[in-house]
Amino acid sequence: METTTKKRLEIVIEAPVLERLTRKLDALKLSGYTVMPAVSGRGRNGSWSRKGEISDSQRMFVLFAVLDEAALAKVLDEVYALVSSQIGIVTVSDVEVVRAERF
Amino acid sequence: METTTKKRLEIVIEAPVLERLTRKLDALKLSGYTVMPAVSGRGRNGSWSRKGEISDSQRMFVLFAVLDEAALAKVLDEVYALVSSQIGIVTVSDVEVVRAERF
Amino acid sequence: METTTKKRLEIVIEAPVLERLTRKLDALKLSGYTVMPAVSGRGRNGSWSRKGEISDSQRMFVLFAVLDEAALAKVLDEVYALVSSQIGIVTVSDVEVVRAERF
Amino acid sequence: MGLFDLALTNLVSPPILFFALGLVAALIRSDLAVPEAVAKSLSIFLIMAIGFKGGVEMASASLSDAAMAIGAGILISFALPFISFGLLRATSRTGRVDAAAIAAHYGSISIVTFIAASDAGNAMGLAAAGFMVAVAAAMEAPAIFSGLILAGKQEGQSDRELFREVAVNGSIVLLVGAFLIGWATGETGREVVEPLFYDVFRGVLCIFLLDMGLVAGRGLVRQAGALQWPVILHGLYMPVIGASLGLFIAWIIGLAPGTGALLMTLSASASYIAVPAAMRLALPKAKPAVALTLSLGVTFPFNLVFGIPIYFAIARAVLG
Amino acid sequence: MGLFDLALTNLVSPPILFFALGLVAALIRSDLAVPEAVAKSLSIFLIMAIGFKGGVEMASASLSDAAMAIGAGILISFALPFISFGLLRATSRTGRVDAAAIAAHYGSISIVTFIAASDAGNAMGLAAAGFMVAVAAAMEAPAIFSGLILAGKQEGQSDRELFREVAVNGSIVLLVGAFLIGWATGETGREVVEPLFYDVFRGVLCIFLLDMGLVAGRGLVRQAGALQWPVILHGLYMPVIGASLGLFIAWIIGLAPGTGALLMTLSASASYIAVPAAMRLALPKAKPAVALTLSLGVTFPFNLVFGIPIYFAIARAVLG
Amino acid sequence: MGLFDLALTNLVSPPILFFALGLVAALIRSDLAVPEAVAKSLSIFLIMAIGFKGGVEMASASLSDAAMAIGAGILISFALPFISFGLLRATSRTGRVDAAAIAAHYGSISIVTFIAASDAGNAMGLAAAGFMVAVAAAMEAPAIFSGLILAGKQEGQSDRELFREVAVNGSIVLLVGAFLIGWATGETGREVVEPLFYDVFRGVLCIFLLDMGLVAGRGLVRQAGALQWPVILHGLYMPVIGASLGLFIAWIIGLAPGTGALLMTLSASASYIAVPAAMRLALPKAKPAVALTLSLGVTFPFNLVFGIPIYFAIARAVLG
Ligand SMILES: Nc1ncnc2c1ncn2[C@@H]1O[C@H](COP(=O)(O)O)[C@@H](O)[C@H]1O
Ligand SMILES: Nc1ncnc2c1ncn2[C@@H]1O[C@H](COP(=O)(O)O)[C@@H](O)[C@H]1O
Ligand SMILES: Nc1ncnc2c1ncn2[C@@H]1O[C@H](COP(=O)(O)O)[C@@H](O)[C@H]1O
Ligand code: NA
Ligand code: NA
Ligand code: NA
Repeated sequence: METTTKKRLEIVIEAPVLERLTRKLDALKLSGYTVMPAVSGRGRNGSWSRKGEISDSQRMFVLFAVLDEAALAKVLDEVYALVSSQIGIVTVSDVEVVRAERF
Repeated sequence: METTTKKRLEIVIEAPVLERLTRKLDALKLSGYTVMPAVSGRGRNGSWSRKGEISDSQRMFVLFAVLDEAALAKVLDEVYALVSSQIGIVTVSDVEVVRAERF
Repeated sequence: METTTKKRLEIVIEAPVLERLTRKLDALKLSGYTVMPAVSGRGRNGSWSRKGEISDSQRMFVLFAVLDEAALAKVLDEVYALVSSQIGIVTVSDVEVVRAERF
Repeated sequence: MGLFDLALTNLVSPPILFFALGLVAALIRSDLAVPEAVAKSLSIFLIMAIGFKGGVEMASASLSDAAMAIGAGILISFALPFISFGLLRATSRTGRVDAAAIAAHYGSISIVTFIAASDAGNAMGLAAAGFMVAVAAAMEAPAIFSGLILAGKQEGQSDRELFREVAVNGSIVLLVGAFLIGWATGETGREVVEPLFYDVFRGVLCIFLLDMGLVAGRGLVRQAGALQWPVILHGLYMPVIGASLGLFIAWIIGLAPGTGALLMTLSASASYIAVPAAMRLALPKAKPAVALTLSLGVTFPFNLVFGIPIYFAIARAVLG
Repeated sequence: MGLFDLALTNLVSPPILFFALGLVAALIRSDLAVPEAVAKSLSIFLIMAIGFKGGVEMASASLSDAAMAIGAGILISFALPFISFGLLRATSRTGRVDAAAIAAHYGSISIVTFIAASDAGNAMGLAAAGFMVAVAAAMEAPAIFSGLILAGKQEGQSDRELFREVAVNGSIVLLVGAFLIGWATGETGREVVEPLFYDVFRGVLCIFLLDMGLVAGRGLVRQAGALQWPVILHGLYMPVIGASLGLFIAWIIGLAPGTGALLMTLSASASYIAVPAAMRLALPKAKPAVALTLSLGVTFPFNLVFGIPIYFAIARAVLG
Repeated sequence: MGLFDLALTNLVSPPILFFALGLVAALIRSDLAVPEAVAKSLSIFLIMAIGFKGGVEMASASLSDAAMAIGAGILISFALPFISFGLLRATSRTGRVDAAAIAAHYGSISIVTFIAASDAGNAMGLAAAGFMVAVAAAMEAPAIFSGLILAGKQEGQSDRELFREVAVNGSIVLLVGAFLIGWATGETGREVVEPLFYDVFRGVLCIFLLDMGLVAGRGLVRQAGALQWPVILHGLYMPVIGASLGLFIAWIIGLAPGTGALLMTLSASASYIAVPAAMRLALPKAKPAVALTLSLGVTFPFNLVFGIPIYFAIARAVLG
């Protein structure tokens, strides 16, 4: 099956900022994204874990979005502007998709 | 440590179809796969979120399978046939593994 | 935005060993890692599912760490030594990051 | 107590008010949310309890009445989708497959609406026959098959597999199982679970309806634009049509007021768990959001707040 | 019953002992953990119940007293951060933004501390006025704005958005909503939820405090090194300062002992849910771990174990 | 009441019937499932409650009896794995490490089986001594070390670390902690938690056993093929051997019938939480699925349905 190369943007972001991030992605007219939960981790701001937590302020979510290389630059700028001042990281990788026009 | 290149198939699929998908993967004799939960997202069929939901009909799971390039074509055909008529997406990327014979 | 290539180490590991793994990663001075839950899967040791389970002994977590190519070899050796004797898999892929010095 | 008082009593009862609170919280975009795992478990608990109680009451029920009511329920569940489909196609620009999917939702039932109605009935001293639990279970699936007929043959669809998946649907298995356990253990069993299944029950219902309000409200917020008026109206007049059919049948087979009111409620209610999932398997082309928002965001609140007290008042007047 | 006996009775009560068990389990690095989804739901239940009960008691409350107490609470919540900020900056090397964030935590309140205090008060026969629930709700937010003022203007921050997010914060909406429902349904409503919201309540509090102990303990283990002594001391003397201010105001507006003790407790308590989240949005540069560990790992246990019985004893002596 | 009646009463009790319902639902591949987070929390609640109750009853217990029973329990837990290992190696083609892992499961205990047995005992008027909770806690770990001895030295294994992880295992810490809290607070504490820890308890047990049935059934479905007959039989005769040893020791140290029946049950039960996790760390080469399926899918149902009533009947006859 013939495939096309797209970009996979992956963002680890702290919970309190997630809604702002997705609102920004909606504004950027992304074809779509998926948010996944994380249970624990470590970074420059130290380690965290969900064990028994009742507050969401100290947890992370992992959001990934498959998008077109053309759109990447602008999206990356905007996203990075938000994430860099918060707790989280941003990475980009290559993926192949089947129906190119969808993304 | 010497590594080999394999393919990482990643499928975002709506919950009601997950079992059919894994049954298909079992039939295809994949060496293995892992299913992860998603909490929210957006796509052509609009946005969804798990917040307080009691029905599974409107949620997504993320399944990934590391497999051999040789097996990819056939698996991709069969998987795509199922997913394309449902809510979800399919992507493929390259990964390195240590013990090649396992996958 | 100018980016640099890093390595994304992804480990699927059985729950009872997760803490040992993260302790090892801490000892290896990784810049960070994120642990995500998995709900079901299949591998050489058969299939598993979280449905209603009360014991954590038979579940998997997915840990990923973005790190520098230079650090990869050593980390991979140590991680593989632990994981290979347990239930789980290890894969490595390329990712682009914006602020290289962070990883 | 007149219809108006009934409605009022229903409106100012904690379960309904907590549902309203959930709705409001969702509409003002509060982040209040009952975690999914707990919401699911509360529904498991409520289904267990309602099933068990129904079973216990079977001691004082006539099996022939039960059989007749179950038969009637299956008939209603099978028939309603044809009415819903016809009206939808006539009044709105909904496509065939989408209309069939929506119709299936209205033939099937909402177990939470059933639970809220039983609770309200007990509060009004209009308890229902235990076998209505079995009727509720029997009404879940038939509508799905009417929906498939209405949609016409879809390629690559395995009905056998679907039948199995629907028949062993978690809530049906639990409802029937708990019903049989209550029937088998009777009063002795009742003593074991009384504090949890009877005393605490209504408080749990409050928490669960708070969550239902949140979910219904969020669905409305998300889909507000997607629903055209003729479809929204469908979500408001279908329960009335369903309840009327239920009343007519209840009158024919001579059900008591409390029992008949539950048959009306079941007929008036629309599914938002079993059917949506089945439709994704059987009619993947149907857009799931429309049917679900209509059933959960329009019909469920209508039945819970206005429908139930009205159905009981009418049932008492007609069947009393 | 003297202060010492009070303290003792409080110490050997199951809720406090289960909290201690959680702390110990965390410190010996046990893997004991209440799943997050359930811990969150228990807090939802406790907030629903405490709000509802407060509302029911409004039948016998004076609205002018309520208004005055709410006004006083808002004042306290707004004022305390300035005291906290000044002391932190004077005694420790905490930066301006971090100090402002910590100060906001101390102006706001901990609803669990409030619940534990109400429970202890009832056990001592020092029940409080129902409107203290409204006071608790009113005290959550003002401190956040004091914090922003203290931090000074941050670039790229939208206050309007922040105000909305704080105002519709889940626990505030639920607390106020349940309060109004209890007020509206009164004794009739109380009967519906009595077994769950009243009888089972204290047992649930035990499970929840077990989890609070685990979370507080894990936070301490993780952050042990990060906290400098002047900051740790701040977590111990701020509740005393807060309680004193609360007592003074309670005395001025003439609150009854049980009611005044709750105002002291609210003033003494520090937030670890609403404020930390708001600070991540408003002051992203502030390190979250320090404030949270201080509030949850130092001030919460202090209030729960020593503060509450002392506040009640003093309130009884001064306001009695 | 004769053995047959006992067995029957046990069989038609709601807890057992809900367990059976779960088993059946899993075997017919229903999607019914109690969310994991809630299932775990229910077990936390049951352990808290059973521990607390045991502690409360310590008021009327002799410490020397307690010490003797605890010693006996440790002995049994340590000894049983050697019997299990010998029989497994003699009757099946199970490898040394796998046999050692399975043996460790049978030396240790299942706390849920213990809870179900206590519940059944109370229902029969054969209440047990409070210290049996401490015995249960004491019997969890020793078998693990017998297992390691039987497996022989494994390379790269740190026993010190393992000991720590097992000793602070969540369920042990909670069981012992709740036991001490119940002991410390006695009747006063009991009043605080009575509605939740006593009244609601059995209803919660029903929900939990429903989930246990689902999990056990799914395990059987998944592993059906993997188990060879000699191994399945091992899962059926080991509880009998364990119970006999427990009875013998109970008779020697002169335990009362209800207390002795619990010692028999503990000896007969096999672990499926603490030991499986410990084996993954200590004996990673051992296949986890076999031991877990045997313990959870074969031995647990056997004890729950047939074992418990038989153990009580025999204990009453021999120790009465
Ligand atoms: N471009 C994308 N990147 C990441 N996830 C996506 C993307 N498009 C769709 N998804 C996920 O797949 C689900 C179904 O997509 P769709 O079939 O387009 O509605 C969405 O709800 C998202 O969770
Ligand atoms: N090829 C694969 N692709 C994705 N996940 C895998 C794969 N193989 C194994 N896994 C995951 O790793 C777990 C343990 O694998 P194994 O050690 O092979 O039993 C499985 O249960 C899966 O969750
Ligand atoms: N190198 C990394 N690899 C994977 N996840 C990371 C990495 N660095 C940070 N994270 C995740 O992002 C969160 C915030 O990172 P930080 O802003 O560095 O504290 C951490 O808690 C981790 O969950
Ligand atoms: Na219907
Ligand atoms: Na305060
Ligand atoms: Na045993």
